[in-house]
Amino acid sequence: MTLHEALPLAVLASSLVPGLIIFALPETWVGVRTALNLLGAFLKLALVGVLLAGVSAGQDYGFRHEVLPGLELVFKADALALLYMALSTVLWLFTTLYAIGYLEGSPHRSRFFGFFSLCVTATMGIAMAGNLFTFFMFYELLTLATFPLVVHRGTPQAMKGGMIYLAYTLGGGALLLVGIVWLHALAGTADFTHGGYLAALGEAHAGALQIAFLLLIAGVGVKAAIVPLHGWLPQAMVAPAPVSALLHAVAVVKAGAFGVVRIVYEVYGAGFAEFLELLAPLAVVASVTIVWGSWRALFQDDLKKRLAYSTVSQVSYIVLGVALFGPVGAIGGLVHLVHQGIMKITLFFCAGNYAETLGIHKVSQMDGAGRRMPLTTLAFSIAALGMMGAPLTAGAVSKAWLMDGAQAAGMGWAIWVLWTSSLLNAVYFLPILWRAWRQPAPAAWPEEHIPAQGRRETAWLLLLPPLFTAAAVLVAGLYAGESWSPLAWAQIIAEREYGSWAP
Amino acid sequence: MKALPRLAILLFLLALAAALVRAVLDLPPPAVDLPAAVAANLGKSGVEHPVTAVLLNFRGYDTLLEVAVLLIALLGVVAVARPTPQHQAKDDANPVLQTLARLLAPLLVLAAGYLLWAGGHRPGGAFQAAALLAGAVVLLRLAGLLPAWPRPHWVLRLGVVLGLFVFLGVAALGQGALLTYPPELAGALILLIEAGLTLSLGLILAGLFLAFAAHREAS
Amino acid sequence: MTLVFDALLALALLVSAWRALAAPEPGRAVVLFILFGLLLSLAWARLSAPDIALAEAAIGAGLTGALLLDALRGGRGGR
Amino acid sequence: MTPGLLYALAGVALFVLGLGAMLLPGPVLRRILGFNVMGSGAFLVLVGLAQRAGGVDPVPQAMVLTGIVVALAATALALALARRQEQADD
Amino acid sequence: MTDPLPWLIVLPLAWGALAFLLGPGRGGALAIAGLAVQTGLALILAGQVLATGVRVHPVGGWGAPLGIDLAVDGLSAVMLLLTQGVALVLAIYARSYFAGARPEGFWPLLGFLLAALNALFVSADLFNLYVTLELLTLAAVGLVAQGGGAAQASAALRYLLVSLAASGVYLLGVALIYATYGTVSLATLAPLINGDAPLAVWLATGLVGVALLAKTALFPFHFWLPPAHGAAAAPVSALLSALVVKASFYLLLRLWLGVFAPFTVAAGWVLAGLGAAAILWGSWQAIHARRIKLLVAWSTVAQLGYLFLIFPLLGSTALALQAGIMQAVSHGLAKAAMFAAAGIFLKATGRDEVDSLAGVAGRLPLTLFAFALAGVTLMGLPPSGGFLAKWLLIDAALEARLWPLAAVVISGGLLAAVYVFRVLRQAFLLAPDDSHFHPVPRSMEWAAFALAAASVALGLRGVELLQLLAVGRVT
Repeated sequence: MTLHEALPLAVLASSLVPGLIIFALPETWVGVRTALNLLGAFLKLALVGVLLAGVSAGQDYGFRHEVLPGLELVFKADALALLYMALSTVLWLFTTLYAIGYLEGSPHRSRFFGFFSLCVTATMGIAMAGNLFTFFMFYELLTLATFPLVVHRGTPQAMKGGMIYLAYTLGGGALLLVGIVWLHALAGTADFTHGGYLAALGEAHAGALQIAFLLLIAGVGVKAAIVPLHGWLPQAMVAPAPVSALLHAVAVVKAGAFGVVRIVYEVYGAGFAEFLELLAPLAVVASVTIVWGSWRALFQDDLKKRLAYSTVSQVSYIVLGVALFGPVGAIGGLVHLVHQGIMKITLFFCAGNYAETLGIHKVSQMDGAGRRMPLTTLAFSIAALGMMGAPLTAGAVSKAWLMDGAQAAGMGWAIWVLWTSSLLNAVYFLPILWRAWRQPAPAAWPEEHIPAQGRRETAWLLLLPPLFTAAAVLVAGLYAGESWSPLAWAQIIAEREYGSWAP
Repeated sequence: MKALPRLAILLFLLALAAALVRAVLDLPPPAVDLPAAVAANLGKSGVEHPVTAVLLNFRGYDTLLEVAVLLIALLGVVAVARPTPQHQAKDDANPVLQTLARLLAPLLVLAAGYLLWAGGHRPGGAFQAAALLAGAVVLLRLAGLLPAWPRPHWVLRLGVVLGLFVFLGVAALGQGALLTYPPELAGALILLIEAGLTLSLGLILAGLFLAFAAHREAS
Repeated sequence: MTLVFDALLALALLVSAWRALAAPEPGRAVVLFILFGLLLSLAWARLSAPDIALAEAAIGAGLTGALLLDALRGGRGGR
Repeated sequence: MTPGLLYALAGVALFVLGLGAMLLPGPVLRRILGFNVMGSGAFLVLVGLAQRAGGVDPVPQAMVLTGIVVALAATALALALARRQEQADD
Repeated sequence: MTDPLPWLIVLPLAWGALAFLLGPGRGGALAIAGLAVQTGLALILAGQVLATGVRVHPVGGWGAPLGIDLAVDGLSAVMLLLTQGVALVLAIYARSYFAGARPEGFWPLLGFLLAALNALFVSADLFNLYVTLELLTLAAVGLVAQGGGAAQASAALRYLLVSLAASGVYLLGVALIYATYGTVSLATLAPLINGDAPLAVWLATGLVGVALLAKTALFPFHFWLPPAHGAAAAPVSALLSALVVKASFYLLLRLWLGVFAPFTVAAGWVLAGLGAAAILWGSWQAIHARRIKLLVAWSTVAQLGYLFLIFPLLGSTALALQAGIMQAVSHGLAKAAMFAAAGIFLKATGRDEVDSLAGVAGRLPLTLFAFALAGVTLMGLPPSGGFLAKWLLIDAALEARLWPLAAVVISGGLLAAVYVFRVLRQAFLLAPDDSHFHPVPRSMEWAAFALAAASVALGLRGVELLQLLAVGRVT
């Protein structure tokens, strides 16, 4: 096995192996567990760094293993995969740190961190999957690995949320499976390829391919929380904050969105999908989701629920970008895959801090929180502004490219969708900031767990991750032009998906 | 059970019977003439009686498995027989039956011996002999001259499996395929197997009865 | 002529089996079944299968009958 | 009409009879007897048809010998189980 | 006798009889040793089959039709491997399970059960198959009756009566075949049987087919299975669900593809329909079962249904057979693991209601993990043998444009998820304070886990299995 084959496996192992060991660890071995977690996280970071360097130098990394005659498990770390892997790896590191602080002293932590690592392994598998069969394997593994995290608290409503989550995701998985096997029956096994591999079938199977597309998109749409398949997301809010952060920014919804990207670009091929008239409907569905999610967010007093509906809306920016035929929209969507991740994880870290420190769960309890927890609230504000697409933030970059993409694709109406969404974002985020900064603090907080000590408004492990990610939001916005920015990377990908293009 | 399903079953049975009768009445002559093959190879089988030849040589493998079937049945019966103190059931038997049994049992054993020996060249053989042997034991049991054995003693167990061991030994240790007898020894080996089977099957058949009878004493 | 005898024997087989299965009272059923077994061994003899005839008489009718009878007694004493 | 064929037909009748006794609801004893009758019927068909043209066929005869012993074993087990079923656990 | 093939039958008979000689409850170590050797033999045999193709062993050196032939092709070899492997692990499990309980005849009966299974998988003679079926039935019934409770007895009796009726029907079928062709050797029959055979042969096909369906407990013949598998001791239930019902399925498949091929075309749809009904009805019952072992038993009824969905497809594509065997093997492993896990829960909590599992996640994580992995296979989620089976099955169905079959497979998987997660959910709940757990030997937990892990690992590498399966069929 050459190095180029070993590296992708090493990336998987770097979280799988620690996870399995952690399962076996006694509850009390906090030190060992933490060491293993961080070791895995940093190791993965290093490996992904190597891969990034290699791929930008034009190297290919991949691994194949035959499961059945003519049915292969294929991994390839290409540019698109690495976009997602880099995001997950970085955010996994921060989330791990955050979770260590968040869960301090709570029961069943071995189980939690074990499944946590499995969850990230599944994400890496999804990113590196080289064909639909492999993608499906890790897609379902992700479902199974996240369920115990969602029901971690073991309370009745946690169970209820978990069961609803399962019903949606397993149902979606079933649809996806039918679609995949159908394509397999039509086109045989084929790897993901730039420009897709179905065009060869041509018009003869147009009808079948359209239905298959519907099945596939419905399958991944459940995790991407595309309306009307989004019902599980607000329910899954019962999970602990780090899990919500992971679900919303990195793992589950992103897996769905990433699936849409692979299916449109590397299974059907953007051109062939356009030819089959599949992109316009997809754009419409995405737009509906964007507006609907924002609209519902307005009426949520529960902070995490409001953020959840905001996720529903924001993830479909990615889908919309993919559906806007042409490289410009593609860049907008791909870059938002990263930007939405860092912004949303920041928001969830902060929501977790409010809950853990002051017992604040509702928007109506936010009065004066900014005075009590300035740093957390600062991070929250940056991320929120980013969500609105305020200048200088990452959000602004995504939105700009998406709007140009809509223009280029001749879908002017999509621009209005984006404006409406921004407006609604402002309407449901600004009041929070107003309450936090301008309103006087109440006499007593709902339940203050962690008393303030001088400059330290809460535990360091809870405070640092959101500050880092918030900084990232600004950096990604300010230095979008640089060669190392997510934007630049997204451009490389779009270039490969659409062949050469002129700005 | 309602009348309708019952009627359905009856109709089904009638239809089946009709179909079977029709099938039985127009049969072509069989394509393979197995009796001829048996006759042709009888010389090499080591016995003169064709049925015995089939039973213990040509299709001896069936017989081997069948011994195991009987052993299983015994195990099953013993398993459900509740443990009981092994007391004599003499008292409740009547004297006439006892004298009868005392007279008849030896005769049955003799007859069994004869059948066993006869099996080689004319009707008779291990099964029939074993049945007579079992008959003798059962008779003694009914007469209350034997105890029930819900938990067979180890000597008894040895007797029960001896036949199977002999059969397995001959089957496995021969040259070539399973159950191939050296031609010159075939007759002797078959007689050996039959002797073992007679003893073991006799004990098993009796055991089915005795272990079983233990139920009554249990309750 | 022999065929007539065979026919009668076959008929007797059917009747005894039928009565044994239809008998409402267990003891009666068992006795009829033993009779059936004996008739059957006769039939085997008629089919020039003396080995089976012997086995049927000893096992089919004899031992099975004994088992059934004992089961009846036990069944009664069993409760 | 040879004796073989005659007894084969009788065997068919016995088989159906026994099958009926096993399918239709009834006491366990009847089902056990039914199984024996059914088996005897199948045996008669096996040997009877094999000898339908007259003559003797030792192969099915040997098979039936095997079958009779198996049937006895099954009957004994069934009776033991039926007995055990009647007794309440103590 | 150097050929490993007959030893697979002689060995278990020998150690079974020896265990009987040793007396009640003895012979566990002997059984495990014997099974270890058998597993080795089965591997050697599989190697020979892969290398040199179909192996035929003429018992007594006579050869068919006068004598009885044993024959091993890919299909038989796969079943032999599955049987020895599962039985070996379950024997290790049972040794701890019965520790101190003195199971009357478990070890001898286990030996004879294995002899029966192996003999059935290699037999190429219709009457000899009848004997092996009887051997199998009586051994299985005897095992169910172990422990001798009235409940086991009545479950065993019902099982026995159904099987005996089926055996009688099968025997009549054999009689008709012998009457028509004068032989019962499959190899001799194959060229003789063709479409314009007399009525007797059609009847024989029907009789044999129905008999085997009843023994495989295909809906609507399933009624005997849940009580029997639910009442027996855990290791016994595992053996029955994993192996015994597969044996009659294997035989049906073999005859269907072989001698009876000319008559079976139309019936494929009936079997598929019944299979679909079994999947839906069995899952439904499993979802509503109160006792955990009954839940697992009903799941067996459902999972057996998948095996019959392949019959309409067998003619058109090779995928169908692969799907069926993949399902048979992975279900065998997974169901054995599930019953083993259920037995551990029983021993630990002392109760067998699903509701009494609260807190198990904390106390028996390894066993629960085994149960979950087995569940993954039953749900057909990747990576697992069950998933590959489902993939192959859907693929075959779509190739043949048979959408309903694909729909049934998918919905069956989702229903399985409902009853599997019903257990897992319960296990993740916090334990009530009054609950007390008895310690359970680790060997049992690891045995359950090994079986479950195997059923999942199969999903990562099925190539060799299918290669072996592809080795030419004897008919």
